[in-house]
Amino acid sequence: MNRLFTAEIVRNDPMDNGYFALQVTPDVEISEPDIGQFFMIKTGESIDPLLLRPFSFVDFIPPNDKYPNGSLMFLIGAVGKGTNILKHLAVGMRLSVIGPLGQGFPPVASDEILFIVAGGIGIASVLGLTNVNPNTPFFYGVRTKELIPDMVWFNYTGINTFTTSDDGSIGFAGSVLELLEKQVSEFKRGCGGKIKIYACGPNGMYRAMAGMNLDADVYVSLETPMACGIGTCLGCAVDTVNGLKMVCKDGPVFNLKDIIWDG
Amino acid sequence: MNRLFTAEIVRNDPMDNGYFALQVTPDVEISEPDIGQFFMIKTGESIDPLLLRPFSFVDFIPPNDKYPNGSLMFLIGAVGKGTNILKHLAVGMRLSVIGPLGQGFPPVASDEILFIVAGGIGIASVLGLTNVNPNTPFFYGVRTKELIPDMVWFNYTGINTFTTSDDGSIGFAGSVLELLEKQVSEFKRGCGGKIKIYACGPNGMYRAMAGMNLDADVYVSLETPMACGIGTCLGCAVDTVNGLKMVCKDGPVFNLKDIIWDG
Amino acid sequence: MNLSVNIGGLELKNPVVTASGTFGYGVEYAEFLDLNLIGAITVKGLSLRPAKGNPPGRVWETPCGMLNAIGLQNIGIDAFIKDKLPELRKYDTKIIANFFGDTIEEYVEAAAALSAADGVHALEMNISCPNKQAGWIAFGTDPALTEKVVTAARRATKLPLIVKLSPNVTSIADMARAAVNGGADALSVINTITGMAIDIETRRPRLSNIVGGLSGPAIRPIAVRMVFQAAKAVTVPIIGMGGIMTGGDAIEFILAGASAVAIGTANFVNPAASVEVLDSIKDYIVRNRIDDINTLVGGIIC
Amino acid sequence: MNLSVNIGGLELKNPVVTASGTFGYGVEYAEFLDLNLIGAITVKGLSLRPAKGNPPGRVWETPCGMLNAIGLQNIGIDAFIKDKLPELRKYDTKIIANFFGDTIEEYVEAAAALSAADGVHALEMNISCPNKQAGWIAFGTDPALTEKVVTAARRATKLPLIVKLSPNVTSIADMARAAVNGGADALSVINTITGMAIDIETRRPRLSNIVGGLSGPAIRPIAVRMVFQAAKAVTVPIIGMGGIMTGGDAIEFILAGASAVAIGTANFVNPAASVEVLDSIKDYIVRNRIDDINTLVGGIIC
Ligand SMILES: Cc1cc2nc3c(=O)[nH]c(=O)nc-3n(C[C@H](O)[C@H](O)[C@H](O)COP(=O)(O)OP(=O)(O)OC[C@H]3O[C@@H](n4cnc5c(N)ncnc54)[C@H](O)[C@@H]3O)c2cc1C
Ligand SMILES: Cc1cc2nc3c(=O)[nH]c(=O)nc-3n(C[C@H](O)[C@H](O)[C@H](O)COP(=O)(O)OP(=O)(O)OC[C@H]3O[C@@H](n4cnc5c(N)ncnc54)[C@H](O)[C@@H]3O)c2cc1C
Ligand SMILES: Cc1cc2nc3c(=O)[nH]c(=O)nc-3n(C[C@H](O)[C@H](O)[C@H](O)COP(=O)(O)O)c2cc1C
Ligand SMILES: Cc1cc2nc3c(=O)[nH]c(=O)nc-3n(C[C@H](O)[C@H](O)[C@H](O)COP(=O)(O)O)c2cc1C
Ligand code: FES
Ligand code: FES
Repeated sequence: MNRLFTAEIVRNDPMDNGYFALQVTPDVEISEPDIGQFFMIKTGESIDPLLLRPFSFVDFIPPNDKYPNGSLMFLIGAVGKGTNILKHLAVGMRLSVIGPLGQGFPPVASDEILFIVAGGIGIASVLGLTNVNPNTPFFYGVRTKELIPDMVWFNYTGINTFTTSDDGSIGFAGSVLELLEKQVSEFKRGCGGKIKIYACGPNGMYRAMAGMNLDADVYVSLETPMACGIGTCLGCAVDTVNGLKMVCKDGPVFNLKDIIWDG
Repeated sequence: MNRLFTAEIVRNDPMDNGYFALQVTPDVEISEPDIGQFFMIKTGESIDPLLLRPFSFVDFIPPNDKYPNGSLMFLIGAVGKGTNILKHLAVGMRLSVIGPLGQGFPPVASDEILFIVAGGIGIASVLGLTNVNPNTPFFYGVRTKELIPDMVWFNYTGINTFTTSDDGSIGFAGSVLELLEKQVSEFKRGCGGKIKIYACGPNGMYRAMAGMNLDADVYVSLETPMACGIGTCLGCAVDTVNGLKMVCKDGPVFNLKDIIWDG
Repeated sequence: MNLSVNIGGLELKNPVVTASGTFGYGVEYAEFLDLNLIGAITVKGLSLRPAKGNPPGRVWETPCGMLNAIGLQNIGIDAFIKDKLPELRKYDTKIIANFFGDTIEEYVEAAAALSAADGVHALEMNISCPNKQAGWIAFGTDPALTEKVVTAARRATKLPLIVKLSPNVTSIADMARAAVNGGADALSVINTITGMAIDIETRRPRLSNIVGGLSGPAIRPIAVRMVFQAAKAVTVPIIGMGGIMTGGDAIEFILAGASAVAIGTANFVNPAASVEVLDSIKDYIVRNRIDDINTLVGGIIC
Repeated sequence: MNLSVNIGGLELKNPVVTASGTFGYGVEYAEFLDLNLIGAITVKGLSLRPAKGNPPGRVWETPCGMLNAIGLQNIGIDAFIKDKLPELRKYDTKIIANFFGDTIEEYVEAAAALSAADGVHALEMNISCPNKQAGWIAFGTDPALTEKVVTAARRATKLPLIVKLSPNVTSIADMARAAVNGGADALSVINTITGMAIDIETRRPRLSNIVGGLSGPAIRPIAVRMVFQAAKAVTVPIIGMGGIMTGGDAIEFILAGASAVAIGTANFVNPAASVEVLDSIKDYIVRNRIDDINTLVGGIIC
């Protein structure tokens, strides 16, 4: 199946906190994406911004009566040129999209327990995991309460969430990793067993996790600037113990212990 | 008064034929513009297109209760990058504008009779003249009937219009200049008197007029690519018998006999 | 209607080729377009041994353009011949092998190795990548050295030899003449222009290599000018490139003097860009009643 | 918080100046901004005699940029001194007179005439306009000639002498060194990059001069790179320019090594751009707790 397609905007709702929820329906059949995979989206007609922008999808709704090719949901932070244009595009407009791209989160074995960690907008890449793993503890760190997107939009209301905020305005006051560490060691002391941690957040969070002694298989979703999204420009390189890897093709999900953090 | 201002879009109506009618209200008081003057308008937030675009205004509605700083009406053809973006901007958005700019059409003396000539989208620059000169014969040439904009928008419904079309689909079949020439000589044979002709259309029309023996003072509104619109970049030069002139500052309205057509 | 062009002995069914480094090894794009439709595929720049390229921090978007400092990462000529060429041979299109070396000897050896391979139809010699350092840069900016390295490579191959020029020079005409004097059958004009960008929050360069190559629509006016100047200076055919996004852009290069055009950065924006450009070139020549695209080459009226 | 910078003897209250040819003779902009606020006004390039410039077909927009081939139309030094300077003297800002000549003698004469005028605070020598033909171009591209013409102009003035470099060269570092060897107190980097555009319907160049100078955001990555390279090559202060639209863009140039920045094409997009850039620079240095803007110059961390 050709991964280049056009999709119509069927919903594009700004939230108060700078995030927006975008739903598109492809004009043709697309492959069902895995959680952690992503799509490159052209944020308008202009040649500035020139390049497509990478976005993880939150949810793929399979083909149905209303949307014969299904529909894709995105949660996006308006942080720069492209996202601010995308945010204002009207329902009914068509976008050029490539995807699904890259390697998503690996499956969780039956003898493994999954912990999910999201930092800030990183929630967009891992929220979908709660679909397949409904009771999984979901650690979600934000700077402050207002930065939490309106989850209702995604029909994710029954998640087992441990929220933390830097300023204590919601949930546990402090770092999401602090809480994670506590829960993981509690779990180890309690029932025990193999733990997998799937995380998406800023690089600083990953570095901190790499320095922690988590006794778990940690997979993280990396972000780098991208040009092609399909492994040909060689622009999105990341240094790993197995040599340079392309985030768009070999990732964006990597085993944390493989990543080499320098500088 | 500072000629740099922002203005809010209060109406932006596409027409079937690619034209659109744009009405904006300035956020501050602006000078009342003369017919034939123009405004430079930024067609969106993007740096591509980079430069502002020049547009004649069709009408200026003086300050009133609804619009304390009055409002400006434009008739615009969606021909390229900038105009196609402008066409899709939503009511409520603000545009950066410079104007009024340049020299409009000179006043008509009491012993002079005015004839107005518009070719295609050129109508935007001269339509306003019918306001001050209500019974003036208005010669309007189009390629085909469908290219006539919806005049109702501008409340210009009672104009003494002589329409011509290249394909005969409306009015006189043939060139607008043919009809003009006929009417001018008829007028000369009849009541007689001094004639002024104010025209706006493509350069080809002006060249043809320059070659005709019209026995009238002909003023035309020129178009050239522009960068600054205020006479400083020296980009919009036109060759005249008085040396190079700047269309944005010395024009856009020039006496036809002063223009040197080469090439 | 004839669309075929001859690029220094390389017969192309139409003038649209892909630019090196922006189309992988070609095969990756089979999913997005019918590779049989385009004139030629130029593959990622190849070296004798696999090359690792620069550390991360390799691409950055700029106004209407992008900077890259990939640093010529590639799988090496042997792996290309073994793993990619057999796949490419299945398509009815021409394969242009872009290559580089660190020394004259490496250029010669690379040219010879690629010429011996089944399925390589022409060589494109990259003497102009802004991501390589020091001495290397001189191959692409010093006419005497250019002539020397081209002369050497010329002796190592019987295939059409296309030399890709650097735009980072005072006179592209001098460079074009030097390459032709060295035996180039055709020229590619232009490679990327050296640029840089700085993150004002961290105060660090956006690219690990500090500087990188600017490509995309931003550079098109510069590229068109250089094609025009190079075409005036030499008689060999030119492949024009630099910011081509549409068929109209391609026609601009052809009028300026290019016999073929390469689609580069546009492939990232739209992986099917090359066929869309081709279709739109066809529309233009039909609309303008042109029988043979070659009559349009250098057709600018000054 | 210190914003003042010293450009080779020219004391500016802040580092924001306007770029020659994009701000008329300054006075035209009094309506749009308080001219007292900006560091300096650089006026349109002046010559001994009034110059007519190129025929119409002088500007054309390109992706994120524009081409111009004004051809240095100006009212001449005498008219500038008589008609514009008295008006400019009313403002508390510095006036930089940009000038050019066709021969070394004309450069010398122009420098002398402007130096004698009351209200000119510095000279900016344009050796780099891509709209002039033939021999003239060599002043801006041949280091030996650059040094020669700068040396001659240097003797003709006691004012700070800023030399404006052409980006159309292989090595901006060599050009910077040549200008400094000739006696330049400071450098302006960069002038426009030569480009062209063709109307594919008429097949004619968009500019009567065929080629013109590319400016605007499109060229910013190239300009930043050249400022970086020039700043490494010489110790005199640099006025950085090329596509600056925002305060962030200006900071990028300062980090690359510019002591001041010039706002060019942005003035067309927004006649008040220079003060807006200045305000945003102030925000940045407040936010980053910088006491003296001079500590930011060349502050890139590589
Ligand atoms: C695999 C992947 C999945 C992503 N999923 C999501 C998602 O689901 N939701 C979401 O809101 N964002 C996601 N992002 C980040 C998103 O791509 C960037 O926020 C976006 O590209 C910024 O575009 P812009 O034009 O608005 O910003 P720009 O104007 O280009 O830049 C604004 C800021 O964003 C940073 N930036 C630019 N490009 C990238 C990039 N590719 N990655 C990271 N930072 C960048 C710049 O450093 C700059 O500070 C993802 C990124 C990757 C690589
Ligand atoms: C004084 C003046 C008054 C004008 N008044 C009106 C008006 O009231 N209504 C209206 O619809 N148009 C008017 N125009 C023309 C209008 O400015 C152009 O159509 C517009 O700039 C095109 O912008 P674009 O980005 O859509 O096109 P682009 O993508 O820039 O170009 C599309 C086409 O338009 C042509 N073009 C580009 N810029 C100009 C220009 N400045 N003048 C003429 N042609 C140009 C190009 O040659 C090209 O073929 C006026 C022009 C001038 C100079
Ligand atoms: C990411 C990237 C990688 C490139 N790699 C190469 C290369 O390996 N060899 C080469 O000769 N040119 C390389 N180029 C230059 C292009 O082939 C082309 O000359 C240049 O990008 C200008 O064209 P464009 O603006 O259409 O991209 C590369 C360009 C980009 C953007
Ligand atoms: C319309 C125009 C006219 C210019 N005229 C001159 C000039 O007379 N002398 C000069 O030294 N530079 C001239 N320049 C170059 C600018 O001063 C500046 O160096 C260049 O435009 C890059 O900056 P920018 O991208 O911010 O415009 C001109 C530029 C433009 C766009
Ligand atoms: S973005 Fe091009 S290789 Fe990953
Ligand atoms: S548009 Fe700048 S002088 Fe007329």
